[in-house]
Amino acid sequence: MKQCTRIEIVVEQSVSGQVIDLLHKVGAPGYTLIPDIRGEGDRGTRRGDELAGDSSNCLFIIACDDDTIIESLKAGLRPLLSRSGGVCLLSAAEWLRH
Amino acid sequence: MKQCTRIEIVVEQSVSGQVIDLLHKVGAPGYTLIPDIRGEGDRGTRRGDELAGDSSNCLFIIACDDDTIIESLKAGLRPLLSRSGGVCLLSAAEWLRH
Amino acid sequence: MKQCTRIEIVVEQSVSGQVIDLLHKVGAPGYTLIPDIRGEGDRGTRRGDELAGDSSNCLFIIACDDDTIIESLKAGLRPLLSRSGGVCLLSAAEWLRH
Amino acid sequence: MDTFLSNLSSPPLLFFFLGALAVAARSDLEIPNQIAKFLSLYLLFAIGFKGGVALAVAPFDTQIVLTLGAAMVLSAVVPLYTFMFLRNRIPIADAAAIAATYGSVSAVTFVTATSYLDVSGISWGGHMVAAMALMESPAIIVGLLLYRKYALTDGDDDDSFSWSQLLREACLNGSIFLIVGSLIIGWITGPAGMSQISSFIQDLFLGVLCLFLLDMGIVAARRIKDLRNAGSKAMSILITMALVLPLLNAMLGLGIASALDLDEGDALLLIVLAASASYIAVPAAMRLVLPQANPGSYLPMSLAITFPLNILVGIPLYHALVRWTL
Amino acid sequence: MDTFLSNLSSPPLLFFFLGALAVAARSDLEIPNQIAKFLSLYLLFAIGFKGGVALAVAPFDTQIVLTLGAAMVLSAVVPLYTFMFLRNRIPIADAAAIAATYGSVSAVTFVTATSYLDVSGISWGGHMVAAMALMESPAIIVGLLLYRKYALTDGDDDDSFSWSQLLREACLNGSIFLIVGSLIIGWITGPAGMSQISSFIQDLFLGVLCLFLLDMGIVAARRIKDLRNAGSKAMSILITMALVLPLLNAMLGLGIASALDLDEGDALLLIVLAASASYIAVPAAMRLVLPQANPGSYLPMSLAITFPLNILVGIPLYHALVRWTL
Amino acid sequence: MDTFLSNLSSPPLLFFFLGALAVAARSDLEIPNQIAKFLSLYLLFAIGFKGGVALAVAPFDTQIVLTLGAAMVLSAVVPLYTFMFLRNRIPIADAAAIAATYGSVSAVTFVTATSYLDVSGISWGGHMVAAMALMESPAIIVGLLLYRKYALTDGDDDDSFSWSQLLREACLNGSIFLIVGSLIIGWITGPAGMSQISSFIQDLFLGVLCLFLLDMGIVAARRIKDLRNAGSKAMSILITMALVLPLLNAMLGLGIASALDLDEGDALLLIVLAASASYIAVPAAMRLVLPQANPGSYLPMSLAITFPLNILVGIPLYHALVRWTL
Ligand SMILES: Nc1ncnc2c1ncn2[C@@H]1O[C@H](COP(=O)(O)O)[C@@H](O)[C@H]1O
Ligand SMILES: Nc1ncnc2c1ncn2[C@@H]1O[C@H](COP(=O)(O)O)[C@@H](O)[C@H]1O
Ligand SMILES: Nc1ncnc2c1ncn2[C@@H]1O[C@H](COP(=O)(O)O)[C@@H](O)[C@H]1O
Ligand code: NA
Ligand code: NA
Ligand code: NA
Repeated sequence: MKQCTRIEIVVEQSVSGQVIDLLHKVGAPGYTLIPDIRGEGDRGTRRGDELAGDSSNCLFIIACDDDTIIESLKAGLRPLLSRSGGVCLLSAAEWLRH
Repeated sequence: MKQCTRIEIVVEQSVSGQVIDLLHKVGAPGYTLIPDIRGEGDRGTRRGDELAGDSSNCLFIIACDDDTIIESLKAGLRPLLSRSGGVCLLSAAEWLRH
Repeated sequence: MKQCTRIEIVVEQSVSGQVIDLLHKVGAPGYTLIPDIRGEGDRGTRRGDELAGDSSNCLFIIACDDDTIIESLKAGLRPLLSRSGGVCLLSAAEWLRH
Repeated sequence: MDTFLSNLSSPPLLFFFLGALAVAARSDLEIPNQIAKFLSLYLLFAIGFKGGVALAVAPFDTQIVLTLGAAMVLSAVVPLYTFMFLRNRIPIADAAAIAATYGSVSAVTFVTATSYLDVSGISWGGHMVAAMALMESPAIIVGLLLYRKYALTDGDDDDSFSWSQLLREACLNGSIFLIVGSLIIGWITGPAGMSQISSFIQDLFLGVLCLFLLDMGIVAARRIKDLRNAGSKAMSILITMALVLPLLNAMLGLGIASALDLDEGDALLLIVLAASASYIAVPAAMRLVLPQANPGSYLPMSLAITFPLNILVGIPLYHALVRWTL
Repeated sequence: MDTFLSNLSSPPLLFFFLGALAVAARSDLEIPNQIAKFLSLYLLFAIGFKGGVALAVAPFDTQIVLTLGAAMVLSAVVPLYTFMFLRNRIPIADAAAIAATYGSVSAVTFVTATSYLDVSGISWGGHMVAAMALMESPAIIVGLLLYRKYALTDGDDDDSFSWSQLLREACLNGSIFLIVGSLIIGWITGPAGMSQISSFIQDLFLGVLCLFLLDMGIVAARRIKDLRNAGSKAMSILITMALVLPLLNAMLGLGIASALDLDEGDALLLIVLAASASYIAVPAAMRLVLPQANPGSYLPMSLAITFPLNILVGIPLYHALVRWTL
Repeated sequence: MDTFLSNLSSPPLLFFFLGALAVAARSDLEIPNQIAKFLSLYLLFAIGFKGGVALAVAPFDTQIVLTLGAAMVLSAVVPLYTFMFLRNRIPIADAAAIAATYGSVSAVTFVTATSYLDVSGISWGGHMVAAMALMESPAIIVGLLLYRKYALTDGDDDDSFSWSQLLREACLNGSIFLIVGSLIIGWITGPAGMSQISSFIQDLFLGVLCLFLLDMGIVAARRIKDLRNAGSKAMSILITMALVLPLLNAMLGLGIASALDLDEGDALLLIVLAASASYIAVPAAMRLVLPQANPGSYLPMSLAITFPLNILVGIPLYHALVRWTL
């Protein structure tokens, strides 16, 4: 078991590629992606019912134990979140190592 | 970064509308919804294979930093959970503000 | 409200049956399963685009308040994770009882 | 005997068996969930439209009106005796949900019966689709009224009840809405509309039904497994009911059909409607208006026992009875 | 008047109404998301292939080249005056996005118009599919250039802009790519290719369109609800624009069609292209190249107002105008 | 040469190119995952049923039995020499998985070859579908036995091995199950069953194949990109093998076909089966029975190199060889 930070990011589906690029850039050790989900927030309801994916969100989960990576990820996310909306939550977790 | 509570609710798909109504009523700042997922619990296995959605669950994630909202959400959820089943987990998280 | 551990497991879709068997064996009180999701890690990118499900992951969420169950679950998961990859995160949460 | 064998060797039914076999053999064969939903939407859309077009060319007469009325009465009466029989044997919410389930109908059983008739070259009236649509809702309402009458004296609380939600669930459930809507559109556009979309609606019908029944076979066999795992004493009552109720209700349907002097095809369809149990509209409604009822009881009954019983044995059996009686 | 009524009573449009009604009645009828996407891919694939095959047998002449050129110009000009009108009335990013939306086209409106022509027995040229494909991108580029010209002096930052991303979004968006690709494949394989897949492409077309418009009706009605909830002052401008712009643009299209002396079918299609507004390609591109714009403005306008206006009233109205003018 | 060009200009193959091009051009064109799965289920269902109906009218004779036997032997022998060649060059688990992959078959390559024959007007026997189904499993079993024989002396642990799981994966994998099941149902219902669902099964076949190959083109091109990113020394062996193995195996198939004196169509299909590599059943089985093997090796080989090689160049090439030899 190892301490790590669990990062959870919800953004709209169409910017998922930008988040992946960012994760590669900052050197995140991996991610899990739940695509095509729904939600509601300041920018209205995303019902997941539009063909262009405009009304869908996606959720990233990233386990990371490297603080510099986390900091650059946060720095890279901020402008993206203020442009396109979404949320990013961080919490502590234990990572079961095999 | 701001402290908040991360609320995670799993209920069966057919009551998702009731949860959304409740979230609106208590004034939750937003939610993310993962529809049509599976699970197993006291009420048996939900395989996600039925046309009426009877055998599917859905998952809500809500980030909230207002304790009164959280309390009324909990109060509103209890009867719903005892009627239709499901789980609700709460944990502390940090919310990245843009 | 009751203290519990929130366990989150990401494995490839094709071993989801093995995880379910393990959960039954160790006596987990229930689980929630998000099938057919994506991800990237040491074993490359899983884009969720293959017919055999080889390139998909799935995510389990388990709330559990029994430490012996958690320990046997962790013991059972380790070989599975080293064989097929994936991550397992544990964190503390409060469980809203109805 | 011949009818039975030829029914059992029709492609759709064989694909139902194949699905069940896949579960028994622990194969991982699966129809993706959204696809299964789409196949069912297609079937509702097609049968509704067909029925509407048929209505457009053969307008209402007294017998049709009587048939529609009888169908609604059937759907309201079946829950009454089902509930009365069950209410002291199992939890009262379950009894009400089962009553509603068996009073209502299964669109796929109906669709299978119409394709059985089509393949056998026996004609049937488009108004039978309307009859099916009309039978979905009354059972839900009667089931819930029974529950309220008998359960509330038992002290259950009921602050979440709302008539408007009940009516919405009973009448505006997605599948009911689509079949009624397609029926009306078919009726408005008539044969001219049909000529525009007939290859989509008619030529593909049986092929889609094959794939849909493959999925149904998979799901039904899984529910049988679940039932076996449950295996309590109450279960044996439920299984018996799931085998007896369709036959009983079929007899009632047969009685009405001969009283109304229906044609061979329409008589068979009315009986099939009586005998079939809902596994989409009613369960969906029950989760919202009667969440106290355990879906582990009424769903496996209708989906895993009554549905296969009807399509495998029931349809040819009821057909033989119709021939013998009329 | 007859044209209107016969248009309104065609199965696809009636299914559009049915979808809208489902939302109004709060039914839970829904087409699963991946299915809706598949139906739309099918329509793009089929119309593209059809257009390509038609091009293969009726090769390019001057008038076709002029039509294609005029279509592109139309798609670049409409955003100009739309933007100029809006830019001081609403946020500038929204004005640019709306301009792009209305300069571009809606493939489903086009498809509905072709099936309207087919059912009416009026011929149309395969190159109109190419015209549609060519009209998608210019509007996106013009819209963004306008934004950059007028917004940056206002002090907005713009470090995230990239021409390559803009061009990729404008020209390689999935739906544009599929329609252009299918057009080219249809053109390469010609009638021989068509004979291989014509039952798939032609016979199913109208049936698929019915189910797709059912979904569109549901989505459009939901957006109308959203609009009503928003209800600000700016909204009334947007709603007015969503009703006026298609008619204005249709007039421009009519002018060009009569200047080029197009045939009845092609003229109607050009007008429909002018009048229609994108709700797939442009909104998708805008979220990436102009995320500052509020999708709550341009999307409901095109999806919930202009789209129904065009398919319900517009097509027969423009047809009447074409008949009257040409 | 003509054969090549006419093969390359058939709609399904052009859509494969279009899919690959979409990835190369970084378009976001995509077929939703459940839809791709459904299209593949449809193809398995249709080809299985067709084969079964064909078997029902042309019953078994000695040559058919010999062909089926030869097919199974082929599927067991190919893994042997593939493994022997690879086992000292790459990790032993990877060698075993690649051996199984190439011993087994690709249903879509087979389906593409049958439609190539149908379009060329060359007949083929329904038993070839049975041959395909029989070739899926032996390779999986042989591959795993080889691994156990050679790896365990190397000290690998193996407590997770279970024969029952192996056989279930090898024989009851969803796609094998569906094709065998549809074959048997087609064989039971015969031409009477076919007449009920032929528009669904036959008329739509090529159109569905177009959309499915569009998806395959997208997925294959993505895997090529992944391969390029990996780019190790071992990779060059793997790429070479992915190009050489199909040709080698095709020769073996050709030898058997001429030894058995098969007809033109059947000979081509046997060769295509030999040359093709599994990318559904075997990879799925390997993840469960041989998780040590790296899916990043065998999957891109079969999916991104061997599959396109076979459908683009292989089929007409093997056809030319058949014509030249027989
Ligand atoms: N408080 C919240 N809790 C959970 N998810 C949220 C919250 N606020 C926003 N979201 C998600 O983020 C998406 C975009 O949010 P917004 O930019 O606020 O519209 C929404 O559609 C939700 O899926
Ligand atoms: N201990 C648990 N951990 C995670 N999810 C659970 C747990 N128990 C129940 N669930 C989820 O909640 C749904 C309903 O639970 P139940 O009412 O216990 O049948 C299940 O289908 C699961 O998806
Ligand atoms: N650091 C991480 N954070 C979140 N998910 C991960 C991480 N690493 C791996 N995963 C998930 O686990 C799957 C298998 O990981 P791996 O075995 O490392 O390839 C990936 O496809 C991801 O979905
Ligand atoms: Na009934
Ligand atoms: Na336009
Ligand atoms: Na092979």
